Amino acid sequence: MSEPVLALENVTAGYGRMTILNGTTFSVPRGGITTVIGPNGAGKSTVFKTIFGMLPARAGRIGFEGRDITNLPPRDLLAAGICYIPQGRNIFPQLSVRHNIELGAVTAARRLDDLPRRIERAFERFPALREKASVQASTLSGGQQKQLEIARGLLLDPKLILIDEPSIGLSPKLVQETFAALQELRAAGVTILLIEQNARSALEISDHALVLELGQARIFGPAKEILHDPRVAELFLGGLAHD
Amino acid sequence: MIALLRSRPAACALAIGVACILLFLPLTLSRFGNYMLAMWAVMTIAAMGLNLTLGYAGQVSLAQGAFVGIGAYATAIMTVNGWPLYAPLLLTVALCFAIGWLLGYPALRVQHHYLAFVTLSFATLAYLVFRNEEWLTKGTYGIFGIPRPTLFGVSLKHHLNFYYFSLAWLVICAGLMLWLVNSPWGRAFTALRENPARAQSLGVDTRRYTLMAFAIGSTMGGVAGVLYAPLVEFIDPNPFGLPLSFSLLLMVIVGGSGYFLGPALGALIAVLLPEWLRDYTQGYYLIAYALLVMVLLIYSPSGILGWVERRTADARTRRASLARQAAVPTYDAGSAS
Amino acid sequence: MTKVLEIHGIKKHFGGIRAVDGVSFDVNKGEILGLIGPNGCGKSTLFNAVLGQLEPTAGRVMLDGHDITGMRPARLSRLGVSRTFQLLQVFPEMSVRENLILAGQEHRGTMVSRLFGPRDAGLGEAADRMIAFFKMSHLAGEKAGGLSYGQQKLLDAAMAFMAGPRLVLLDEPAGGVNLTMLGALKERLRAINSELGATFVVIEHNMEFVMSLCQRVVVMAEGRVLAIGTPAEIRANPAVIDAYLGH
Amino acid sequence: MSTFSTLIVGGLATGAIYAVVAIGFALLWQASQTINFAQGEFVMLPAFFALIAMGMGAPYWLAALVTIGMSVVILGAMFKQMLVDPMIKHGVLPMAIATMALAIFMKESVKDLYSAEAYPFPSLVPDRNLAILGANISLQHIGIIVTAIGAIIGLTLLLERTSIGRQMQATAQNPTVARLLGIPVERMILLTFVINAVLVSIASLLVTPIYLAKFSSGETLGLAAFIAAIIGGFNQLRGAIIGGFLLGVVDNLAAAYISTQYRSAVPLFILIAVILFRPHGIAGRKEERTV
Amino acid sequence: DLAQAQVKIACVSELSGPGATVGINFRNGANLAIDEINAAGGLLGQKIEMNCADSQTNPGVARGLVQKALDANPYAVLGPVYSGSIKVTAQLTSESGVTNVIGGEAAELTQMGLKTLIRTSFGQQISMPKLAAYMADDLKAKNVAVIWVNNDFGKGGRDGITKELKARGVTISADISTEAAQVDFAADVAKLKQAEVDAVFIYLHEEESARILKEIQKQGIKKPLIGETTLLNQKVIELAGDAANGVRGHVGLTADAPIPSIEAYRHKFMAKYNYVPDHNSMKGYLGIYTIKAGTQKMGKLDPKGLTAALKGLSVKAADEPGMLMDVSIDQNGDLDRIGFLAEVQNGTTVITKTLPALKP
Ligand SMILES: Nc1ncnc2c1ncn2[C@@H]1O[C@H](COP(=O)(O)OP(=O)(O)OP(=O)(O)O)[C@@H](O)[C@H]1O
Ligand SMILES: Nc1ncnc2c1ncn2[C@@H]1O[C@H](COP(=O)(O)OP(=O)(O)OP(=O)(O)O)[C@@H](O)[C@H]1O
Ligand SMILES: [Mg+2]
Ligand SMILES: [Mg+2]
Repeated sequence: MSEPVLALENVTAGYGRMTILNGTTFSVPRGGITTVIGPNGAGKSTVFKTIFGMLPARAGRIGFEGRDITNLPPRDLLAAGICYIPQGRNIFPQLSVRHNIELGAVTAARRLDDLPRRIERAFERFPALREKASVQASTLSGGQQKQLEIARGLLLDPKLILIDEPSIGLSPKLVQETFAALQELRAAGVTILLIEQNARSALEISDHALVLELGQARIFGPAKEILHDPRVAELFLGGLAHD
Repeated sequence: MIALLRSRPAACALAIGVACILLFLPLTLSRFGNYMLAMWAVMTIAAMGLNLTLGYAGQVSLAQGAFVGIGAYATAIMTVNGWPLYAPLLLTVALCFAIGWLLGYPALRVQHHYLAFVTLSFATLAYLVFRNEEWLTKGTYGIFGIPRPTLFGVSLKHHLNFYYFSLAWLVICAGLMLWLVNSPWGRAFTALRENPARAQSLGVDTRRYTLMAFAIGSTMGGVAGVLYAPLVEFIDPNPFGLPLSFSLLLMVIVGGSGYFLGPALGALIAVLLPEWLRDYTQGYYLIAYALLVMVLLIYSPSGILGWVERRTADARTRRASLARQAAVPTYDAGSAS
Repeated sequence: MTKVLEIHGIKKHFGGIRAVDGVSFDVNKGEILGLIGPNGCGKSTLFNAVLGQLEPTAGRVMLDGHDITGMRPARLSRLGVSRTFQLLQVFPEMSVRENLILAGQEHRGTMVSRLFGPRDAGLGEAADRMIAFFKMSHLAGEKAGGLSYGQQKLLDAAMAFMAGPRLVLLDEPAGGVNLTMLGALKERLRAINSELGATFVVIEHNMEFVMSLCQRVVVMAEGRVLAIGTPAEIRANPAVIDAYLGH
Repeated sequence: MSTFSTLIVGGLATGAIYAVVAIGFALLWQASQTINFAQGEFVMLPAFFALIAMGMGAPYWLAALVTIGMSVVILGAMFKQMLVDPMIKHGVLPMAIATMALAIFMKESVKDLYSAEAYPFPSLVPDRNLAILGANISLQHIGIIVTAIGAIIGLTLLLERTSIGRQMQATAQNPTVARLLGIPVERMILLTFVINAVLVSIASLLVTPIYLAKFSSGETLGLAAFIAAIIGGFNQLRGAIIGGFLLGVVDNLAAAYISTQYRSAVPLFILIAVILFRPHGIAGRKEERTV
Repeated sequence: DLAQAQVKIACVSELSGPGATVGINFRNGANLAIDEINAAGGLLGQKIEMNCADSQTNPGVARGLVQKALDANPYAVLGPVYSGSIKVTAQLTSESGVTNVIGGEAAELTQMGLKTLIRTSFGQQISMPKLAAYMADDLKAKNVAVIWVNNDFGKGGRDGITKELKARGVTISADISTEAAQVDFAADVAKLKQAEVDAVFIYLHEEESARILKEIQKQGIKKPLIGETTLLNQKVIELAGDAANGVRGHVGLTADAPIPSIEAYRHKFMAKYNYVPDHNSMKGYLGIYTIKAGTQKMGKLDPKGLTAALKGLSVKAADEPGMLMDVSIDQNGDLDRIGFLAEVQNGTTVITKTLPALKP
C-alpha cells in the first residue's frame, strides 16, 4: 500500500464545549475509494468538517500528501486539490442552477476559460440539471439539488474527494450512476473518501472501509472483509446481508 | 432561564435579592428615583408584551408603542372625566386585544420586513389620531391634570405609593406571562417562530396562535399605557410615536429576545441607564448610552440573557461531552477479524 | 376494502412546469403504500398538493369520502393525517423532547383546555418512550439543531408518530439513517400499522426498505402515474426498471 | 391639470431622493442579509465631512473626494469591522437594534460636537428650475434621479452579470457553503459595505442641498427610504426606485386630495394594500420554494 | 439655602429630540447670561451655578427631571421651552412654589392658574392680535391662507391667528397642516395656489419655512407672505436665499433688531458660540436676567419670594442692560414689551415699524 494521501493523527474537535472527535486517527491510501461507516452521530460528518477547515481541530495533526493542512481554510484546501461535498442541502436558493454550479470554480479563476466545457460535462453527467439550468435552485427537487451539489463539487476535478452520503435523495438509478462516476474517477487516480449509510452498495465498490464510532476509528481494512465481518454486519449494517 | 430559577438555589437567592431591592430600595430614593423606577416597571410591562409577540412567536411588531398610547389616552380621557381607573383598564384590555387581533391578520400574509412595514404604518396612524382628533384627545395640547387613583382609601398621589402600585401591576402581568409561556401555548408560540410550516403540519393552528400572540402582546402594551397616564399626569401625542415602539423593541432585543426576564433587563438599560449616565457624562449621556448598547450587542448579540444562557448551557454541554467520552463503544477494535 | 385517501386527477403546475400532471390513485385502509419515481417526477409536490401545503392546480382529494382539497394542514393534522417533509424539518432551538411533545400536544383537548392543562400536555412519558425507542435518550435535552443528520431524520419521523395518526405520509424517511436504526424505524412503522391500524404512504428511494415494507407500490414518472402493483410486479416492470431502478 | 402635474413631478423628485437612499437598503439585504437602521444618518454624516473639509478651505471637488474617502473608511470598513462582523451571524434583529443605537450615536455626536443648527450646503448641480409638463422641477432633483437610475443599473449589472456579484449574493444566501466553495466571504461582505458607503456619500452630496446639513435630517429620510425599499421589494434593487417614486407621488397626491393632517399615514395605508396584494413588494421576487 | 456660596438655578430644556435646536439655543443664551453675571461678581455677590438637563422633548422625561431638580431645592427653574412639557412641569414647580421661568409661548400656559410661571417672550395671545390687526387693517386682507406645522408650536399659532382673524371678519380660505421636518411642500403650495387668498400666514420652524418659501417661489405665487418671529429669522433668510425677500410679519424677539443692546447681544453670542443666535437663545438669556432683576428687587436670595417680586415688576433696559428692552411682567407672568413689524429686503430683515408696548 502506497504512502497515504490523507492522514489524521489524534485529532480532537467538536462543537463549542462538546468534544466529538477525541484522538481520531486513521489514514487514507492513495487512489482508492474508502468508505466510512458508523452509527448516526458517530462523528463521520464531523471528521469531514474538521479535515476541510470548517471546524477547528483543537489538537492533533491532519496531513495531505505529507503536507500539514491542519486548520487551513477551505480556500487553500481547494487550491491543494481537495473538495468536500457535504451532507444535506447546500445550495444558493435564489441563484440559478447554472450560477450555482459555476460558483464551484471560484478558486480557479485562472482556468475559467474552459469553464463552459466543465459545466457541459456536469450536464452530461446529470441531464436533469441541463433543463433546469436557468431556474432558481430552490425550486429543484431534493434529488436534483443533490445532483447539483455533486456536479459543483467535481467541477475542478480534485485529487481528493470528501463526499458525505451522496446517495441521500437520489433514485437508485442515479445512485448507480454516481457510484459509477466515482469508480471512473478512481480509475483516473483520484482518491475518494465516502460516507455512506447505504453501506452495502457503497462497500461493494470500495477498496477500503473505515468503521467510526463515538468519534474514534474502530476498524480499518479491506472493504470486502469488513462487509462480510459478521459483527460489523450485526452492529452497523442492520444484521447479516440476506442474500 | 425559568427552569434555572426553579432548579438553582443560587438563582433563587438572586430572585429573593431582586425582590428585596424592588421592595426596599425605593424607600431610600428621592421622588425622582421612584418616578424613574415606576417608569421602569411600566415600560417592562409593555416590553413583556412585545417579547411575547416577537421573542416567543417571532412576529415583528413596530406598533407596541401605539398600544401604550391607546391605553394612556383611554385612561387620561376617562379618568379626567371622573371615571375610576378600572373602567379605562377594562376598556383598554378589550380595545387593545381586539385591535391587536386585527393587526395580526396581515401577519398571516406577510412576514419580516413587510410585516414590520405594516405594523409601522399602524403605529404612525395611531400617533396621527392622537394628534389630530382634537375633539377626543385634545390634540397637541395634550391632556393634563390626570388624577392618580385611590386604592382601598390609600391615595396613590404620593410617589412611593404609585411606585408600589406599578410594581404590583408588573408582578401581576409577569405572573400571567410566566404562566402563559410555560403552558403548551408557549411551546406552540416557539414552534411558530422556529418553523411555521412544520408546526402547521403537526396541527398547530398557526393562524390562531399568530393572532393570539399579537392580541395578548398588544394588550400588555395597553395595560402599560393605563399606568403611564397617571404616572406622568399629563399626556400628549409625542411620547407615543415610532421612537417608543423602537425603544421597546430595543428593550426586548438587548434584554434577550424570547427570554422571560429579558424585557425587565432591557427596560433597565433603556429607561434607567441613561438617567444614571446623566450624572457622569454631562451632556454626552445619550452618546454614552448608544455606545454601551452597541458594545453590549457586539459582545452578546442574543442579549444579556442570551449570554447567561450560553454560560449555563456550556456547563451542561461539558457534562454531556464527558459522558460521550466515557461511553463504551459497542465494537472494540481488539476482537476485530 | 375501504379507502382512506382518494386522489383524483391532482395537478400542480408552476408556470410552465407541470410538476404533477394528473395523478389519481387510492390508498386503502391499513396498508403501507410505497411511492417511488425518478428525481423530480413530482412525488414531494404531490404530497404538498394533497396535504394543503400547496394549492393544487386541479383535482380533488378525499379523506374517508370527505373532500379535503386545499384544507389547511393544521386541520388535516387534527383529522389524524400526519406527515414528514423531504428536507429536515425540526425545531432547531427546541430540545428533542420538546419537539416530540409539541408534535402531539395540539391533538390533546382544546386550545383553552391546553392553556389550563399540564405543561407537557400529558405527553411526557410518551415522548420519553419514543426517545428511548430510537436510542436517543442521551440526546433528550439537546437542541434538535445540534443533532446529526440521521438523528434529525429519525426525530422528524418520530414526530409524525406522536399524535397517534390514522394516516401518515413520509417523504424519504430512510435517507441518511444508519441501517441498524432503519430496522428499528421499520419495526416501529409496522407496529403502528398493525396495532393502531394506521395507514402509510412512503416516498423512498431505498428499494430494500420499500420492497420489504410495502404491500403496494405506486410509481410516478414526469408528473404522472407510471405503474401500480405489488413490489414483485414493480421489480419486474421493464418501464420502471428503465426509468427508475436501473440495471 | 398643471396642479396635478406639479404634484406628480414634485413627487417623482422627492421619490428619487428616497430611492437613492433605498438602494442602500436593498443592496445590504441582497448582498449581506442585513438591515441598517442608521442608513439615514449614513446620508446625514458625509455632508458634515464635506462641511469640515470646506471649512478648512478645501475646494468643493476636493471636499467631495475627502467625503467619499472618509465614508469608505468610517461608514464602510469600520462599520463592517466593528458592528457587522460580530452580529451578521445572529439574524436581522440584533443588527437592526445595534444600528438604531448607532443612529442615535451619530446624531448626538454631530449635534454635540459640531452643532445643532441646520447649514446650507453647496449644490453639485446649479439650483435652477426646469419646466416639465407645465411644472417646475429643479436641476438638483434631475441630477438625483439620474444618479439613482445610474446606480441601480450599475449595481444590478454588478450583482447579476459578474462573478463577483454572484459571489456577494452567494455569501448572503448561504455563508457556510460560500466558505466551503472558497468564496472570500470576508472580502465580499466588506465590498458590500464599501459600495454602500460610496453610495451614501454620493447621495449625501446630492440630497443635502435640499435637506440641509443637520444632525436630525437622517431620521425622516432613513424611514422613508426603508419604506420605499420594502414597497419596491427588498430583494430587488430596481424595486428601490419604483418604491421611492411611488411613495413620493402617493404622498403628494394624498396630501393634496385626501388629508394634510393624515398625510404621513394615508400613503402608507394605500401602500399596505400593495404589499398585501403582492407580499414580496412590487418588483420583489419570492424568496424561495418553501416546501 | 441662603448659606450656600452659590445660587443653584435648575434648567430643563429640549437638548435632544425634535426640539433640540430650540432647546440648545435656549440653554446657550442662558449660559451666556450666567457667564456675564458671574464675571460681574455674581448675583448679590454669589456665583450662579446652572446645569441644564435634557428633556428629550418628551413631557414624561421633562417631568422626571423637574422632579429631580426640585428634589435639590433650586433657587429657580429655567425652562422648558415646549409648551407640552411645560404643562406638566409647571404643575410641579407651582406645587413646590419655586419660580419657573419658561420659554413657552402657548396662550393657555399663563391661564391655567399656575402660580409661579414667568414668560420670557410674548404669549401667542399677545403676538397674534398684532398680526391679525396688521393683516386685516394694513393689508386689507379679506381671506387668508394659514400654513402651520402640526405640533404644539404650530397648532397654538394656528388656533391663535384663526381666532383673531375671524374676530376681524377675515375668512380662512385655506387651512394647511404640515409635518415637522417635512421636505416636499409641492402639495401644500399647490393647494395654496388654488385657494384665492389675499395673504398667506406661515407658521413653521426655520428649515421648513425656508423650504416652503423656495417652493412658493418655484410655483410662482405672488401673495404677501406673513409670519411671526421664526419666519423672519436670519436662519430662514440664510437658507431660503432670495425666496425670502418680501416676507413680512411681527417679531416679538429678534437678534436682528436695530437696537444697540440687541446688536451687542448678537455680537457677544456669536463670539461665544460662533453662529447667529435666534430668538430662543434670547429667551434663555432674558430668563436669567429676569431672575436677576427679581432678586435685586428683593435685595436678598429668597426663592419663596422670587415669584412675588417678579410679578408686577417692570425693568428699564437702561437700568438692567441684560433685559435688552424695557419690559414689565403682569400678575399672570405675561410680558409687555415693544414688538416689531419687519420685512425681508434683499437678504436682510428690516424693521419697518416698532410697535409700542401696550402699557408704556
Ligand atoms: N452543529 C452542531 N452542534 C452541536 N452538536 C453537533 C452539531 N453537529 C453535530 N453535533 C453532534 O456531533 C455528533 C456527531 O455528529 P455528526 O454529524 O458528525 O454525526 P454523523 O456520524 O455524521 O451522523 P449521521 O450519520 O447521522 O450523519 C452528534 O452526536 C451530534 O449530536
Ligand atoms: N416551487 C416550484 N417552482 C418551480 N418548479 C418547482 C417548484 N417545486 C417543484 N418544482 C419542480 O417540480 C418537479 C417535481 O419536484 P418534486 O420535489 O416533487 O420532485 P420529487 O419527485 O420529490 O423528486 P425527488 O425524488 O428528488 O425528491 C421538479 O422538476 C421541480 O423542479
Ligand atoms: Mg453526517
Ligand atoms: Mg421529493
